[in-house]
Amino acid sequence: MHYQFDFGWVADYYPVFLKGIWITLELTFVATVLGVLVGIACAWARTQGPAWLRPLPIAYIELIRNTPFIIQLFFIFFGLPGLGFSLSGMEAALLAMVVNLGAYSAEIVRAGIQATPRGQFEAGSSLGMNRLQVFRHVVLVPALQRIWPALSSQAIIVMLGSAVVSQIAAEDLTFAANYIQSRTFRAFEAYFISTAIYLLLAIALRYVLAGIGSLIFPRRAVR
Amino acid sequence: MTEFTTWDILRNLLLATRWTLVLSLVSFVGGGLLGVLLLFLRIGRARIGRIFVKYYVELFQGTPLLMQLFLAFFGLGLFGIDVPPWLAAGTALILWTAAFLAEIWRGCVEAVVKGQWEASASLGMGYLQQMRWVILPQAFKIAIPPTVGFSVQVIKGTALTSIIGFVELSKAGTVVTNATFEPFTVYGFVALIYFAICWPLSKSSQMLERKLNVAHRNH
Amino acid sequence: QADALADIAARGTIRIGVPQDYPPFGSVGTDMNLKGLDIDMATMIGEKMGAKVEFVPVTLPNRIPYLQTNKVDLIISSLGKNAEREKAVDFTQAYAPFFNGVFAPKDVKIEKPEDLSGKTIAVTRGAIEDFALSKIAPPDADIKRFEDNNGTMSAFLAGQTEVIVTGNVHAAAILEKNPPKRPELKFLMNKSPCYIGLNKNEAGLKDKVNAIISEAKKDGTLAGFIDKWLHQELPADL
Amino acid sequence: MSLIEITEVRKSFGSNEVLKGINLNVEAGEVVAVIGRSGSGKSTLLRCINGLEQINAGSISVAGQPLLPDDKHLKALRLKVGMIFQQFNLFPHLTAGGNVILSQTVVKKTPKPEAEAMARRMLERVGLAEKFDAYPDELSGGQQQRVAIARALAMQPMALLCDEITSALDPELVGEVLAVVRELASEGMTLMMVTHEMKFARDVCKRVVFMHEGRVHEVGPPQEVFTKPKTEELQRFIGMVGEAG
Amino acid sequence: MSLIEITEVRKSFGSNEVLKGINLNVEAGEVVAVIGRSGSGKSTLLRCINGLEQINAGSISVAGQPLLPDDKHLKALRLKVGMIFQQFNLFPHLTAGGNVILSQTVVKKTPKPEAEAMARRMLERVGLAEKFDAYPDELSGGQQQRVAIARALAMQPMALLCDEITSALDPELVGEVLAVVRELASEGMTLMMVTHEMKFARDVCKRVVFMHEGRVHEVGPPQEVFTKPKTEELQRFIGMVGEAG
Ligand SMILES: Nc1ncnc2c1ncn2[C@@H]1O[C@H](COP(=O)(O)OP(=O)(O)OP(=O)(O)O)[C@@H](O)[C@H]1O
Ligand SMILES: Nc1ncnc2c1ncn2[C@@H]1O[C@H](COP(=O)(O)OP(=O)(O)OP(=O)(O)O)[C@@H](O)[C@H]1O
Ligand SMILES: [Mg+2]
Ligand SMILES: [Mg+2]
Repeated sequence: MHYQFDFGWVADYYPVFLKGIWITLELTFVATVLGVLVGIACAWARTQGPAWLRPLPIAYIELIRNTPFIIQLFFIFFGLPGLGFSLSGMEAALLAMVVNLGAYSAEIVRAGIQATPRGQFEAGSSLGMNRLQVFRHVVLVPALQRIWPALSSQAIIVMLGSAVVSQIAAEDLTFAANYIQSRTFRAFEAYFISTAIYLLLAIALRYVLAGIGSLIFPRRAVR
Repeated sequence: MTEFTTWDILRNLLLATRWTLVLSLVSFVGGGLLGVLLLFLRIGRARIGRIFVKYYVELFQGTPLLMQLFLAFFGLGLFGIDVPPWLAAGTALILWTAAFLAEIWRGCVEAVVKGQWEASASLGMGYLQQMRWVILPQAFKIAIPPTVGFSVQVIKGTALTSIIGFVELSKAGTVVTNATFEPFTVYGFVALIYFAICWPLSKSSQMLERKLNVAHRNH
Repeated sequence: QADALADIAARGTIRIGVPQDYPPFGSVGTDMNLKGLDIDMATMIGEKMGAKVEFVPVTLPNRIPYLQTNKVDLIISSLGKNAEREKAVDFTQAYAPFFNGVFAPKDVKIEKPEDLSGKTIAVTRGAIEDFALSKIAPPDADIKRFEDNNGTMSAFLAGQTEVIVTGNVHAAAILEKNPPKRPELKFLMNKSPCYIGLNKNEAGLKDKVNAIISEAKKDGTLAGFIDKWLHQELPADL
Repeated sequence: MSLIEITEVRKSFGSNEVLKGINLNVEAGEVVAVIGRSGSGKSTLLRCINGLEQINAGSISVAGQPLLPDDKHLKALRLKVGMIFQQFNLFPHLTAGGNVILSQTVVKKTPKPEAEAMARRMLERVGLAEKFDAYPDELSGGQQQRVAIARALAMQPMALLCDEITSALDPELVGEVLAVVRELASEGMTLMMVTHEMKFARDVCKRVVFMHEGRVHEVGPPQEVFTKPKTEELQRFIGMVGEAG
Repeated sequence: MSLIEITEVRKSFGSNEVLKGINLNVEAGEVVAVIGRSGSGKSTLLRCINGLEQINAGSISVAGQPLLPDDKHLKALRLKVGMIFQQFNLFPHLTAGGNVILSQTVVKKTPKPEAEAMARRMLERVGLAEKFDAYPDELSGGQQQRVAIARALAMQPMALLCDEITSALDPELVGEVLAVVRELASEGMTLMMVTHEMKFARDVCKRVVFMHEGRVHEVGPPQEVFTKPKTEELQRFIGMVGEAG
């Protein structure tokens, strides 16, 4: 092996990593919040919404779940401007992540809603609530509690998947690795470090989300 | 300069789809075989085996597939192994697939109710006999829908290999875009081709799942 | 100590990293086959060395790692020379002229580096023009660094950036294809002829390739290539 | 005019006709027990009155207003008629107090402080004043059912429908729930309850309705129904229940 | 020497001591009923005898062989003692016949034809000869439990442990399973059964063991235990069960 490992450059370039980490986390956070909202809206439309509305979320969910994220990203960034809809790299990355997570979380939320005992819907209606009120006040919170672990995993998957947004010049953690690589020609070291950072972020995110879950849902698991 | 017609675009994309399919198949079969090995270590009696697989899974599920591809591509080369893109892509995807399949299958083995372990134990069967004759046959059936479902993830995962230069459907999309300046059309087609491959698999996974649930309720 | 020349002889093939997204140096036709100046260079070198050429498509940022990790023997990919790169790899003599320029549609007013202030600029990360641009651009220029020329050009043509920084001949090749947005030259940044890259400590291979280039310069082969792809004469000082 | 008027009501699930023309009037302040074999349509009848199932023929009216299946009429109906379920159906993510407050603020737009005061009064009425902040899973079944009653009462309904509200309770907890119901009855609340507690029905109800195969088979005051059943089916039913109880 | 000898057996789950020194001998051919409140440790005792739980102290021996927790001894033990569970635990992917054949061929290496002949004999013995090719989900609960008995019998055990084998059955199916057990008892099989069927225990068992809070509280022939309970706990237990049944 004629290759000498060299991590000496880290001292010069660590701000690039820090910025990359920050952007990755920022994208993940905003995309998760917005994506879950989209997911809830779709799950509602699909399970409780008016009949004419139902095919829409289904088409959206199926399309997104059956195409690669990177193609969705390219389509949004390179393709949409053809329709006069132009976004910066960061905006396009965020939109792609929201659209992607929206479809997955819609299915997760739907499973959570469908696990709600029928009696809960009936108790809500018999107290005079309309469908939307039952959904909002009776169904949603226990459903979210039920699916919190699944949503957390999906948020982590989205964070890891966001590595490809560097392809459209969004300056995330992978971009940092690529940038350093092209300045120092230390490809393996740069990717090795960023992989380790991703792993730590994933583990940390899992703990943080579990912690948030036990904070906002202090009750024992709802069956 | 030559002009691409819509047909040229589609034809070139479809030709590249071959490589997406080949790579998906290789990854899935290779990952499946390695996954079985990991599964046995994970549910086996040797503690080191279980711990090894636990961390293996953590590593591959906790880092981006893209990084795994980069490391396979540039990392293996450092050890004097000559890694063309297809080999790096195949290796990384197999390792990645194996981690997920091993974890999915472990869930299926654990989904077999405790009573089955106890009943077979009380008939005098040893661990391997229980596995072979009682647990795995049941786990196998439970495992089919999620395994088919995961094949969709593998196919979508192959799209990332474009970034290390393996010319499959996604890479063909980028290259053709650069020659035609029609990203909307090209990526639209690319998405449709992926959808045409993945959607039937997703659907059949859901249908198998439903069938299995109905079968379970009859018990 | 590896000897690339001996390896090539033993293998009977030479692996050459070439661009596939950078006309006129390398791009694909409707049959997806590679064509361009760098492709012709590679073919010629292969013939002269009596080895079969294996084309390895590379992108601008991953060219050098490909070489370092021994995935290719040579890079012929409009590779420019600078101090950073000279630390990592070795260069033969130059084989083609190349100027980096700042391009933008007609209606965008830019005459000098200071005018880039506040503009969004597409450039391919790790290309020689990225280094050059990073040196001259005012701090408030918004530089978008893309992974490969596909991304850079697509982003510019899709209107994601106002300005693109790339090679003059590349921009010319794009213009020929009547793109939706026309990259017109605003000013040239620097001259950066193309070299063939190879790993350090490969004197045998380097001498061999240098000899082939010198011969091609002498017998007019190279002038033919330059005329065919760049529509200009072979500069005397190359 | 009776409070609840049920006229020729029919209800089918697919091809299975579960209610085959029900006629029944319940006066304001009356306490009616509905008894009958499993599958005879008791729950379905109650669910139809509350609009949880849509009827196929006939009519139901409450306080003179006919039951129509649109959202506006349904909501008006449900403000008049409360329902309590066998499975309690408390909202698990809310405290006992939260359960009683929620529908007041959401449906009636009662301001929070008033709704809370009402919740405290109602919980006190069912003997659970001190459980205001307890979550359902910290309560026994009997306590949960009493919270459910408080929740229904807080909407100030004109009548309560109770569907086997003690069937899911351990025997020692049945008494505390029935005591609450007995209290309500004595205060003049209109009650229509499906129950298997024959002794309770005898003691508390003014009228017993025996349902059989989707029809009201016999109706009468408890002493008559239980001691002098006219039809063979009722005789057999009372024999069965007697054995079991 | 007794067939099953249990001496000072203790078993804890974490800090919860579930068996607090059990002493009990079961003779060959004896039929013993184990009764007691929920949580008194009945199931745990049976599971310890079968080696499904490891004991913390004391000793258990079957046919003179002490129970040791390594694979070889466990297998030998389980060939001597069969177990039947409340939840049947048939293998759902195999037919009734397949269920009875499997352990013979796998554990005892009986050749397939012999194992099949044995399976047919055992299924006939439990009255299910014609269900040889039926899958578990095509059988009623009672039939499934009888297949489970046939499966255990095919291993030719010296004793059978039965843990509430009729508790998961609808009342009308209990009889058919108990009939099979009664038959086994009359043929001289050693049986140790946890049961809530007091009438059955009285009729069939030679001895009744009353467990209370992890101890054997009273032991005796059924007529004594049921009619003249010595301890207050047993009196209360019999009172409860009597009320319920
Ligand atoms: N949602 C439904 N879909 C189809 N059939 C139904 C539905 N609800 C009830 N049924 C059927 O209607 C019939 C009457 O059911 P109902 O629940 O009203 O009986 P019930 O008198 O309340 O019996 P129980 O004492 O067991 O509660 C039954 O045959 C039942 O299977
Ligand atoms: N695997 C286990 N882990 C922890 N505690 C257990 C376990 N199995 C049983 N226990 C505890 O041991 C005690 C005795 O349980 P066991 O099942 O032996 O009672 P039992 O007499 O069979 O009761 P039942 O009549 O309800 O079946 C109970 O308190 C139970 O919670
Ligand atoms: Mg009912
Ligand atoms: Mg038990």
